[in-house]
Amino acid sequence: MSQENSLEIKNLNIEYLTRSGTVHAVKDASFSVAKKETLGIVGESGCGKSTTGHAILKLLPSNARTKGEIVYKGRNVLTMPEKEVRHLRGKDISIVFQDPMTSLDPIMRVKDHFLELMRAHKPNVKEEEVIQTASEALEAAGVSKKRLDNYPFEFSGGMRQRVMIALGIALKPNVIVADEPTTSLDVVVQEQIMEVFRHLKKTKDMSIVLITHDLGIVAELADKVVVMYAGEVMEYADVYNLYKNPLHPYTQLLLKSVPNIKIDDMELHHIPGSLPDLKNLPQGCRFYDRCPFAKEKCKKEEPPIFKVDKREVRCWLYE
Amino acid sequence: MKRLGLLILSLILVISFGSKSFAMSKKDYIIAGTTDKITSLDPAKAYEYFSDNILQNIMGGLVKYIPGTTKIVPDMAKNWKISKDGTVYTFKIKKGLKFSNGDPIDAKVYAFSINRVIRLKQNPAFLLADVVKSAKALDKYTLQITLKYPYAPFISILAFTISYPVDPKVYPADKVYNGIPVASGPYMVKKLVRGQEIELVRNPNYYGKKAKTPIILIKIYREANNLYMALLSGEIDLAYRTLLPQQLKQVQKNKKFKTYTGDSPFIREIVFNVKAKPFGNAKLRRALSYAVNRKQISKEIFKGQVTPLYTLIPAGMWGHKNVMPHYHIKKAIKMLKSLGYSKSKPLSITLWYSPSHYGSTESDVALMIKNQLEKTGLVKCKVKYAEWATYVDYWTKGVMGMFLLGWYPDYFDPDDYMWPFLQTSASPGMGSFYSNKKIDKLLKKARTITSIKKRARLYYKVQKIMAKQAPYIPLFQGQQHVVAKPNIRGIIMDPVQIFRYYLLSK
Amino acid sequence: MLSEKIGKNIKQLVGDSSGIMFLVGLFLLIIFVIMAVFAPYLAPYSPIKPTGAPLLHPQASHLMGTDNLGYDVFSRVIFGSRMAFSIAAIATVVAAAIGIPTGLIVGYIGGKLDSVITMIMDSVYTFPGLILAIAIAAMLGQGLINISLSIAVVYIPTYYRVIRSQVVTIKSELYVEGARAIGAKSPTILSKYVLPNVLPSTIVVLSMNIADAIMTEAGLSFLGLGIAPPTPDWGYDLSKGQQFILQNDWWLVVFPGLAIILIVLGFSMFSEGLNEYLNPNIGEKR
Amino acid sequence: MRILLSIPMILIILTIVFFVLRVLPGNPVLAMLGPKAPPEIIHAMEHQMGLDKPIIVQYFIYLSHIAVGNFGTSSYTSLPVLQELLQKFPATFELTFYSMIIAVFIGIFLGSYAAYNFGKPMDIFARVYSIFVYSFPVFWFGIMLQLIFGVWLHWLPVSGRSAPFMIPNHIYTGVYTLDAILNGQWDVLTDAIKHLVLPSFTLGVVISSIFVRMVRSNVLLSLSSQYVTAARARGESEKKILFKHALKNSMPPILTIMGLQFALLLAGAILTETTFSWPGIGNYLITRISYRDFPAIQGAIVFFAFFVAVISILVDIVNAWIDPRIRY
Repeated sequence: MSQENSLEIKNLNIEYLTRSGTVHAVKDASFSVAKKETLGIVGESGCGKSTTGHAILKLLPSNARTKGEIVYKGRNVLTMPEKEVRHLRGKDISIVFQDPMTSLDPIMRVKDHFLELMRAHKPNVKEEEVIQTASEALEAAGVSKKRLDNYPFEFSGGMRQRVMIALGIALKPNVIVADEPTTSLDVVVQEQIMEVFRHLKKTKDMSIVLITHDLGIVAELADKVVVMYAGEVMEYADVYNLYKNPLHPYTQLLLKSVPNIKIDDMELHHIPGSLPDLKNLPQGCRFYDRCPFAKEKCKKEEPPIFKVDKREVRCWLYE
Repeated sequence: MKRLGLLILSLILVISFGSKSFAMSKKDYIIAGTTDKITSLDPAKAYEYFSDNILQNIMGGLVKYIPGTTKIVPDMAKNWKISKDGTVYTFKIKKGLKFSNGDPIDAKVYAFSINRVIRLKQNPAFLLADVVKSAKALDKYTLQITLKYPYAPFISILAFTISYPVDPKVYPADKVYNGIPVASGPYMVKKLVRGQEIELVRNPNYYGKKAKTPIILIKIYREANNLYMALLSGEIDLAYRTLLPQQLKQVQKNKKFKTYTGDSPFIREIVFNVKAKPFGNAKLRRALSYAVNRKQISKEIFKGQVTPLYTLIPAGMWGHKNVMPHYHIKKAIKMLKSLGYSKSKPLSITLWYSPSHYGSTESDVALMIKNQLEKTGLVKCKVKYAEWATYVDYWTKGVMGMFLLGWYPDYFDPDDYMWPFLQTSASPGMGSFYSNKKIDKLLKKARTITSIKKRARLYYKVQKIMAKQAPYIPLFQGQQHVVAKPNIRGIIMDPVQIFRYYLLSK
Repeated sequence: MLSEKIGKNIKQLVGDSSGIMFLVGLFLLIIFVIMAVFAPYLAPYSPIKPTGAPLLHPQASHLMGTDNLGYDVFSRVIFGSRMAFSIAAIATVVAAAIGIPTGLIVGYIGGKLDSVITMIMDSVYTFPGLILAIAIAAMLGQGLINISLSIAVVYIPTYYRVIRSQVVTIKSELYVEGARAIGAKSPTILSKYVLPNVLPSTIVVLSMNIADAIMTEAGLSFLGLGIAPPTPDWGYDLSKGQQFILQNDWWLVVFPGLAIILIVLGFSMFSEGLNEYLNPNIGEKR
Repeated sequence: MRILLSIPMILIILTIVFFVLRVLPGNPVLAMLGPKAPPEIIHAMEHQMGLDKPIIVQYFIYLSHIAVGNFGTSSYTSLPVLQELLQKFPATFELTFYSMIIAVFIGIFLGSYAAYNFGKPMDIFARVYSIFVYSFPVFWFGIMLQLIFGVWLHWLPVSGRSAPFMIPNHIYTGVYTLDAILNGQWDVLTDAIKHLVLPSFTLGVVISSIFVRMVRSNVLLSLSSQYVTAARARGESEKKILFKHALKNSMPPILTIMGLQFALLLAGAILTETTFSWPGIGNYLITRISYRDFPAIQGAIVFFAFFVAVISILVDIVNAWIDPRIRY
């Protein structure tokens, strides 16, 4: 695709082992993020987009099993020793979580979070330096530096998310993963947080992996888009073409059936059929049940990725 | 973590190079161990073996026993006179006697002390209160005690701790004194940590022969096991009261220790409440007494460390005569049958005991007697227990028909083994409620005369009647045991069971 | 359908550590139950009569030796299980019979009564149970029933608290509101809607309590406040055996001690496994 | 707040015990004086002890006395009960304190490592440990340790607080390890520590089973929370995550439960004290029960209740110190 990639995901497979069976959360996902580029990952909840985002920092729970590669600076994060991955986290790649209410340690001041972040990568760092860096980052995220000594419970949800973003950008990482950063916030605050991201995209030299189900945000911010369904990448394209001419029936349905171009769980049920059981997957295409163009082959065989122009799509229609 | 390690290290260093707390020659002290506990060291309140025994080592009285005998000789008294009717005792007290704090001991002090005991009304007060009419100092060195009635064993009571003088300047006249005792004996208490240890040091003002060893430390252990472990580990020089029978038996084989054994005036018996059914029947009581095998109890539970007893007056005391029938199960069966009991219609009774007051062997004793009685095949015996306080309440209220009891004398005289058990007004206190006019008469007479020979004859008569009536089944007489390292000298097994720490040396 | 479900459950049980725990616990309990039920057939001798020389070492005729009165230790250990079960059962049943209804009713009614009773229950709950049991046992005196009662008193608050807190939550839930709306009477609501929802957790508490009760009984017996001899009782035998431990008569202490440990182990493994089965582990979410 | 809640707790326990003891059969005066005492002396003593008044009057008299710190006079030794309790209390405190340290140490390390290694051998070990140790009767475990380390190996003393002559010269606090340091008597300190090892280890290990379990489940809960993942995403090391985030956040619930378990510790202390001849309040209580020494028994129980209350207040204070949400 484009010139230089900060991050390349190749054939990523993720499974969860649970007492009641194996959950196939992500299957054969491949995509890449170029430098300074913003990649949007969209899909409804449970489609594996957050799992993929967490996998980038190797933050999956202990019952997760991964296969494939996540290449950062020429090395596979998934097989890197824990110690080295640790040095990537927060410094090279950082993440902003969905729920700001629980992402900050309730018994640590904001300052302590920054201290921890910087000490983890530079054990002997001076406190003045931390305060300096933290103030800048907070400023960039729209939080007054006066609040460094406050505890998380003294902040509103939106402010906490700003703090999380500040933590994410403090060490000027190459990649920041934003895992549904606005989902749990109310509409006004969502807009404020998006404003922060817009600002970041303009001012900072980093790649953003934006995981969301808000197609509007993706349209506005992303350069490229990955559409996921039931653990698989259904379509991978640049944002302009995707919106102009969606190839995959799922993408089409998404864009058509949701007038305000937001995928909310409630509205998604309007698409007939239901998500396949990830513990017990069908033989053929995972979208078969709900696909208006489904044919016999779709039921029997799982479609591979087909390249159409510079785009990728997983559908027999493009055989 | 690192800091903690450093702290521990420095602590270890300090400990290993630190100063020693005490530097004494090993000859200067003897460490004794016991499981007994102190209640009070005020003579007016002390009324159990250990407190009394400590008082016997730190205080003295008008008279005392010669060690190893039952003979009473003057101590602080120079001499005394008894009026013809036997009610007025006049004592001449030695001059220059002093308490450990330097205060003088004279007739006034004695009069104060005796009157104080009577006024305080503590546990043992009745010993004096029941007989003494008045005590007064005629002059500085003359004490006159007037009795309510002639009472032969009175001199024995004067040898008991209740009659020891206390310092009027220290001991309040109307309250029990709880501080460190003011001594008048060979030792004085230096340190008293209740439940842990008592340190005795020589009393510099003692008028008699000074104690052989400067310091005696008595360590107090909760139970026999702890005492025994301390003995084996060498922590203590001697163990006195009370190792378990099996431990004594084992330690007797141990060459590292020497065991001393002597008779104790302590006796055990089964009490029948003659007012309770079916124990009002003398024949039934006698039948049961045939079924009790004292030798088995002595041998199997106490490893031979008690002596079977067939009367209430212990062996070694004048007046003692084994009068009760020995074990004879066939006779027991015959008598029970003649009373109408059979295998299908057995005699159903309950035997009571108190689980901790007489040591941990007590439940075994009760169970063994149960088994012995049931061996007749005509008795169904239940065993029940009650804690001591409840037990005392039960027997004084007559709740229990048949129960185990023990007796340790207050004064060393047969009267103390007969009167409380058999005299009509005293027997309810023993839970027996036994009454016999003839016995009452004999006991009263024995109190008023002084001739031992004549008194002994009266007690023989009483014991004979008792053997027929069997209101009690005497079981055994205790022994006293001391286990000590071989280098400890001066251990005397006293018939009155006064353990004299001041004679010990090494 | 049902058999399939049971099959799946068994597979799950054996599948992981809590399942194994549950099964081992169950196994231990079954052994003790058999011991208690068939004691007269299993025990070689009467437990309350001398059957040999005193203090025999474990040997063919006396598998666990004899005590100082010649009683057979093996027979006493077997019969002792009856005592353990009876006391534990009576104590927990009495505690549950008082604690559960009180918790149900008081929790349902709420208000001042609730706060007063809860305060009393909490006080008893916070206070060291054994100490309270000691005081009550000393009052009631010897005997199976008395000891059971003094232990029961200690555990009433446990049931009360569990039940009350659940009732308070369930009370506000929709279906109870609904039942009230359609005019169901309070007793009906309690027995039909509230009780069935509260019971599962009670079973776990019950099973854990039995283990606790056995321990408390052993403690009381050890302190000399338990069962009067010669009734076979592990706690009493243990305290008695302690007097002989320095003579190396180890069997007097080891066997009754093991019996207590194993039965308590049985109950706690059983309840732990059950608990994890009923409330699946939080760890999985990690 | 807790202080206000503690007063009714002490009061309720006191009331229960007061009436429970009064129902006991037997007359304490008789037990004290013995059966030989004449009735008039018994009556005098009953009057002196207030036992001739109606029970409810006795109750209120007792309450008013307790309120001003008057625990009455022991009928067994004639000493003021409070004085006796204060003399015994340091022993109980010392034992429970060191046991608590051992239990907390085992609980925190084993519990949090188990949680951290969820499902791995370490975790299984911790679970087996806690369930096994929980089944140990305290006294049985104590006897076994006495047998092994005292009788067979002769490494450690098996009973009491001190060897002969090894009581600190000057008693400042009654806590021997502390007094020995204050006195500079290092041999006394070593001796006190030696005597503490077996009893505090016995009690500590038995109590630790519950702590291990509790710490494990609470740390598991914290470890599954978002802020732990967030900390990991900042590059924090696993060790620091475990101790700084997971453990520290689990502390308030752990401490609260530990505070509740303190009752269990005290119950265990009674059995430990009797097993090891430890001259503390538990030992005192058991001895005095058989003498029906009412003032002493009540005093000891009120003291225990008081102790429990103080601990729960302390737990609150520590929790506030850890958790800013409580503090503000």
